[in-house]
Amino acid sequence: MAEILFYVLSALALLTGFGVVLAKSPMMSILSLLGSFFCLAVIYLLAGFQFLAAAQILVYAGAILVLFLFVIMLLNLGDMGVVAERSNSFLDSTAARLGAALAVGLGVIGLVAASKAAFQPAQAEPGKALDGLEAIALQLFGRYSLAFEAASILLLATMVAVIALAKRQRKSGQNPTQNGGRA
Amino acid sequence: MGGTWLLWFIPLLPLFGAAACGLIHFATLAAQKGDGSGKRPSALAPLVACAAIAGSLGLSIAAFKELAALPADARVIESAVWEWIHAGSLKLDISLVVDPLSAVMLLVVTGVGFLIHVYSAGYMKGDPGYAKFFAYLNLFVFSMLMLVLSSSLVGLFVGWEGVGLCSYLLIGFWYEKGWPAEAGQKAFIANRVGDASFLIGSFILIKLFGTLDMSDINAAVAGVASDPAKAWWLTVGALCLFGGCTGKSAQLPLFTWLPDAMAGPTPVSALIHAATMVTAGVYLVVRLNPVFAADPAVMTVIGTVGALTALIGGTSAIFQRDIKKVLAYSTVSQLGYMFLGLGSGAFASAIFHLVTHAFFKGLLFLGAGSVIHGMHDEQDMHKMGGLKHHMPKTFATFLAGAAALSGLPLLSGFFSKDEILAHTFAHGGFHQVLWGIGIVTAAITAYYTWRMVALTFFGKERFDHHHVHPHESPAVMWVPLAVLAVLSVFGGVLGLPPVFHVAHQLETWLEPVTAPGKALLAMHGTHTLSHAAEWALLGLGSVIALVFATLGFRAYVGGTARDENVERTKPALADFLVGAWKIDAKYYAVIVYPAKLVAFVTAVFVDQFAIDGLVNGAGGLATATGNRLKILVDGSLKSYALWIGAGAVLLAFLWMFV
Amino acid sequence: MNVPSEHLLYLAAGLFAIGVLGFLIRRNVIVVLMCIELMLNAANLTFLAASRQHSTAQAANLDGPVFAIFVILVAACEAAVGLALIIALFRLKQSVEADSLSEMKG
Amino acid sequence: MDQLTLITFLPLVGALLVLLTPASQEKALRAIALVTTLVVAVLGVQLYLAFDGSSAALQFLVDKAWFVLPGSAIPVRYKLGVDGLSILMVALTAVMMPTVILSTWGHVHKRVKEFMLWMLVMQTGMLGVFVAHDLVLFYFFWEVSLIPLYFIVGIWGGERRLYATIKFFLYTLAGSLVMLVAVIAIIYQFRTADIPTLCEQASSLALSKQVWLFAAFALAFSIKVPLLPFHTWLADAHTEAPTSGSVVLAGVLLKMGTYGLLRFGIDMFPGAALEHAPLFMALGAIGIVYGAFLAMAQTDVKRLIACSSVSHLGYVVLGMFALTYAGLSGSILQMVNHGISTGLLFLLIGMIYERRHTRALDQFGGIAATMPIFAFFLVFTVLSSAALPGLNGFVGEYLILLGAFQAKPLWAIIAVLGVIFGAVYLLMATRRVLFGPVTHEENKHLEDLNAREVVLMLPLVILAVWIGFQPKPFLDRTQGSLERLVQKIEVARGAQNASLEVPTTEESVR
Repeated sequence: MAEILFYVLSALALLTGFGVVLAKSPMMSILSLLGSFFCLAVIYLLAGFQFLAAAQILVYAGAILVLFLFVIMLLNLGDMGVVAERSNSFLDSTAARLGAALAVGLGVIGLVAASKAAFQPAQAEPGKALDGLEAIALQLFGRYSLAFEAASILLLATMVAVIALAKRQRKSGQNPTQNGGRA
Repeated sequence: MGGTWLLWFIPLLPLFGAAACGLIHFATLAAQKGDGSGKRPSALAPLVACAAIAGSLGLSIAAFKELAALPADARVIESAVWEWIHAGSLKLDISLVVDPLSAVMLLVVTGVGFLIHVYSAGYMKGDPGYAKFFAYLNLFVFSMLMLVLSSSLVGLFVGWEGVGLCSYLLIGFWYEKGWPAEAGQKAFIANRVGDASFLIGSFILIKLFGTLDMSDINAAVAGVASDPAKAWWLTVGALCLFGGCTGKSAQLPLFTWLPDAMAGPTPVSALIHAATMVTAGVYLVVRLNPVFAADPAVMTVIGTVGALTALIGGTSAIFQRDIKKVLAYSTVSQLGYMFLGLGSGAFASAIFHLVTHAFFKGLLFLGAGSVIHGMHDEQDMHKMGGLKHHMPKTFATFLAGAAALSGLPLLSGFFSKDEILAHTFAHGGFHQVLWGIGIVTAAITAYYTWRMVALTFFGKERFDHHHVHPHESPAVMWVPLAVLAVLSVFGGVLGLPPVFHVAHQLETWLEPVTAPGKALLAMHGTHTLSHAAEWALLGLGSVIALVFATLGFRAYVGGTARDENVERTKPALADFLVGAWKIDAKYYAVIVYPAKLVAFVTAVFVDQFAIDGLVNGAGGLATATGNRLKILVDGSLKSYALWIGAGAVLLAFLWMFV
Repeated sequence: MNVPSEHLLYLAAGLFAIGVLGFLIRRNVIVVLMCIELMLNAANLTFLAASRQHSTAQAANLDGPVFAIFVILVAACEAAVGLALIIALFRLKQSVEADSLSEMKG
Repeated sequence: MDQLTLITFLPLVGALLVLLTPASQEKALRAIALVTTLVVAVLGVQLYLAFDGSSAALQFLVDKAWFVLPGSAIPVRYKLGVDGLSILMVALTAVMMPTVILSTWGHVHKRVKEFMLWMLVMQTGMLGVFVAHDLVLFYFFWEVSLIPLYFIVGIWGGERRLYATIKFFLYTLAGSLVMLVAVIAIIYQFRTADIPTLCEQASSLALSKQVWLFAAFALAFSIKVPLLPFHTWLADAHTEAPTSGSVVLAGVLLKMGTYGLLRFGIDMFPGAALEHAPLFMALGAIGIVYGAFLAMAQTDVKRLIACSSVSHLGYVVLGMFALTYAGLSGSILQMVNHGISTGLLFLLIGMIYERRHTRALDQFGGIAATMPIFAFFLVFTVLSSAALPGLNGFVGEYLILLGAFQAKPLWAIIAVLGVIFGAVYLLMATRRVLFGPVTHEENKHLEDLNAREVVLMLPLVILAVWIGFQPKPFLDRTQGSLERLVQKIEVARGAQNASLEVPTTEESVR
């Protein structure tokens, strides 16, 4: 049962992934991405990573994608507005062929590498949670405490950076081009 | 002189004097800047300087007395050791040694030096660099004393270069005029050429003996010379050291700086370029006499160089119009005599001539200085004449010096010069040819000396009476002249020839120093002269001196007509002789200008064009390649990502399939 | 779930390739950013697959999940900064096309 | 804190203080830099006095774990120490910097803060190079000392400063990279980065491998020295650098090259050094004469001195690769001497440049009359540079030439020509600057040196006289290490001779 669910979800994740790339409107891309993330979350759950599955939903779907959504709406890009006028295609035709070839190449390499790995069957007990909350917490505040603290600094720096970048300079409001350049 | 540290004060007193005078000089400059009345501090300088030299002289005399009190074979006083350079097993230490040879030099340097200091107090009065002058003079005496007192060749070299430096500074003393500075530079560089040779010589000695202590070297020479493999090096080393002597003592091929050195103040010419510094080469040969005596070929080279230099110097003096140039070429010539004597193994005679030469040539230079001073800085003898009435004291003393230089019988120069010639003659073989050159030079010497006397003090007064008022110099100047005149006249008693049946005082005194060299020479045969031959040589010397002195005097007592006659009828000859056989001009054409050209070619073509061209070419290649590859960097985010991805794929393929 | 870990990796490879494809061929910078998120997810999946493989019945291997957490964190930061940059870019060029960013031209 | 860490990083602390001081407070900035360097100088002298020259061991040793090279178990340690090869360099670096900082009063007027910052950072780098005894640490300091000069020349330099900086930077960087390759190779070869251990073990390496590593190190350091064909960056860098930059460059930075040759060329690979000594002696001796000829043809005083540096450093290399005790000790002393004499020359030229704003020889003449104190110092320095006995230059040159003569008389004789040419170009330049009539109106009213300018030169002048009259204490400091080094060379020489003799014995057997 779980196996079948996994393969179905995998196929769905890949399909929605393609949707991200191929959707004309950014809005559709977002929605596809959301779908893909949900599928992945369930796959995590199936594989025994309950906490990760929750984090995936909360952080990715709940926070990051909403952020994307906000920006799209803020810039009013929902229907490709400005962008569509400038270019014939939403795809970069020159890079498209090379890019496709490259992506296929990478994909093939990934597949071959994975198939060559010759794993033993997984030892973990199916269905049992691998990432118990307590165990994860012990790891994070024990062995990885330094990285954890560094991560907090990274977050702080990100916050400062984002404010600095997105803030409108008040002084020379008349010229938006310059403004953007300095901001 | 019980305390051996006391010996160090002989050179150090003048050094302190130099430092004090230097400070006085700067104090004077500061005072001048302040209120313009800056003369007062500089008046102290001669007192300080003379006191320093007088102190040295006193200590020297004390050292001499103590030395004389010792038994003849133990006459060495050594000072405490100054540990200078230690590098592994090599220890270059310097101590001061007073032995018979250095005692003689010590007395000459401090004695004549003191007189010249006193004289300078009068001569340089009023010069803006009054105190500086004494600083340099004292520094010179310090260096010269280091040179003669040092026990080690490297210590000697300290003094050797030090006197060169002072010579440079003093020749260029009146640097504002330009050419004195150039003359100083020329002197320093010519000396440097010799010094380079000296350095190589010292390396060879270290290689052979493992030390530079000269008494150790002298003691070990006999052993080294008997080893054929080392004897060859010893010969080369001796020649290299002699190369150093040719620079310092103005011998062929490096003598050309000395005539130019007359650009310095006259007391400098007297002290450095006549009495002391230029005799350093002679001192060195005598000091290391076994090293030179080990190979007779070296001795022959020394004698030949000496004889040729004597001849070239003498002939070049004949038609000079500048009184100091005459004396300069005469000095070159007389130094040649000393080396002629050294080449025949007459070490004591060379020192004897060195001493008498210091007296009479110092006297002549100072006399010339007195004349120049009295004539308001006129040096051209054609514009003098008849000065004996105006400056009688200078005239009288000058006459004594001239008589000694020309070797008139019974004066100091007569004995010392004839002793050298006698030894050369007695040495036999090729040296008799050299003797011939020597005797010709003696004739020439007598001729130009009396030409000079005649042109300067006799005949019509050829100067402009409206502008020039010849006057006698003050006592501070003529008293030293008188002292030197007495020494020039009676200096001969130091070394009377054997025919007088009196012991040769100087030779006996120097015996402990010269014995090892003589012993080495004796291995190749000894030479003595019969009394009859000696009488004959003395007679010949007297006759030649008297005859040519008379000729020279008679030719010029009436005026300058003779010179003008020669210039008119034989311009090439006059030009050749005045230009010192055109050797200096040759150097410029063959060495100096090509060197400058090579320097220019090196800097512009080799360095800028070739080497730097290659460097910049490498840079240019990189830039050109970069320009070609620039297309790849088109600024598009996509293409960068593409390249990164392509690289990743490539690496992954390599990792997986290779 | 008894799916072999290779199959998780196959899925990861597929997602990653799709992400690369989108990154390279899309002009819209926002979509490019989304593709990066997709690639990061593929990476996460790989971590988790490895962790699952190395876990035994007795002891779970927790390096994978911890790394995944950090990746999510970095992804959040990246998205925030990236989007801020997009806003700035939009102000500057009135466009969100990647091609309009070619100031780095050598 | 231990002495060496203190002395090495104190300038960096000073730099931090400078960083925290507002740029407008120029006086305070200068004072901070001066006080820092003075304290370092005092510490340096203390270190020098406390150093025991008879021992070959590393002294004032600091040895702490630092990190392990990723992917291997090779430890990189924080290891500082001085021995006889480096003590004089450390002392020189410490003593010279106050002079350098004080000299900037006259010519650095813009962006004082940055200037002081770079100077202090550079001092830490230079001191670090001389005290580091871990290869990774050494390389780190080496690069740290390289960068500040790039800015010093590039920002405060003369007209063609960009050309000069790029040339200087690329040239030295190329050398550094070659060295980096060798550093990595040798670390992984012996699985340690500890310099003393490497020095012990590297000579056991097969000669064919030694030669390659030696060549890489030697190339890097030869560029820095700079040895003959790599010298062209020096003239440009010196000419364009501000006075203080030139002084540091000549005084200390170039010595890093010669020190490197000594430590990594000879101490680490005695066999290879022995093999290639004739080449280096030849390059040194030719460099002496070549540099002298270059100097003779220059019309820019500063460029002339830069060319003379090429000549003087030729002596250092010549003496070093004579591989005799006299040559080695002479070349170490000559490194100090060159720093003193050439540093003084650059200072003096800087002072006259500040007054006349030109360095062309034909713009001067007769300055001795208007600036007697300047003239005194210039003549003094020229004589020290021309190796007058009784001043510092002579002792070094004499030992070098003697050492070279013991090893290869031919090159010593060629180098002796440099003694002559050295006097020629130095005296020619002196005469054209100082002597003769005053031909330019501007030269008639020049201010003589002021108290600051005299004071800043005094330490170097005193050192010049001191080394000239009493070189023994300085030479004694190097004794223990040099004895060790010479012994090592003798062992290598023995091995070489043995390998040369093998075929002949085989032939005789046949």
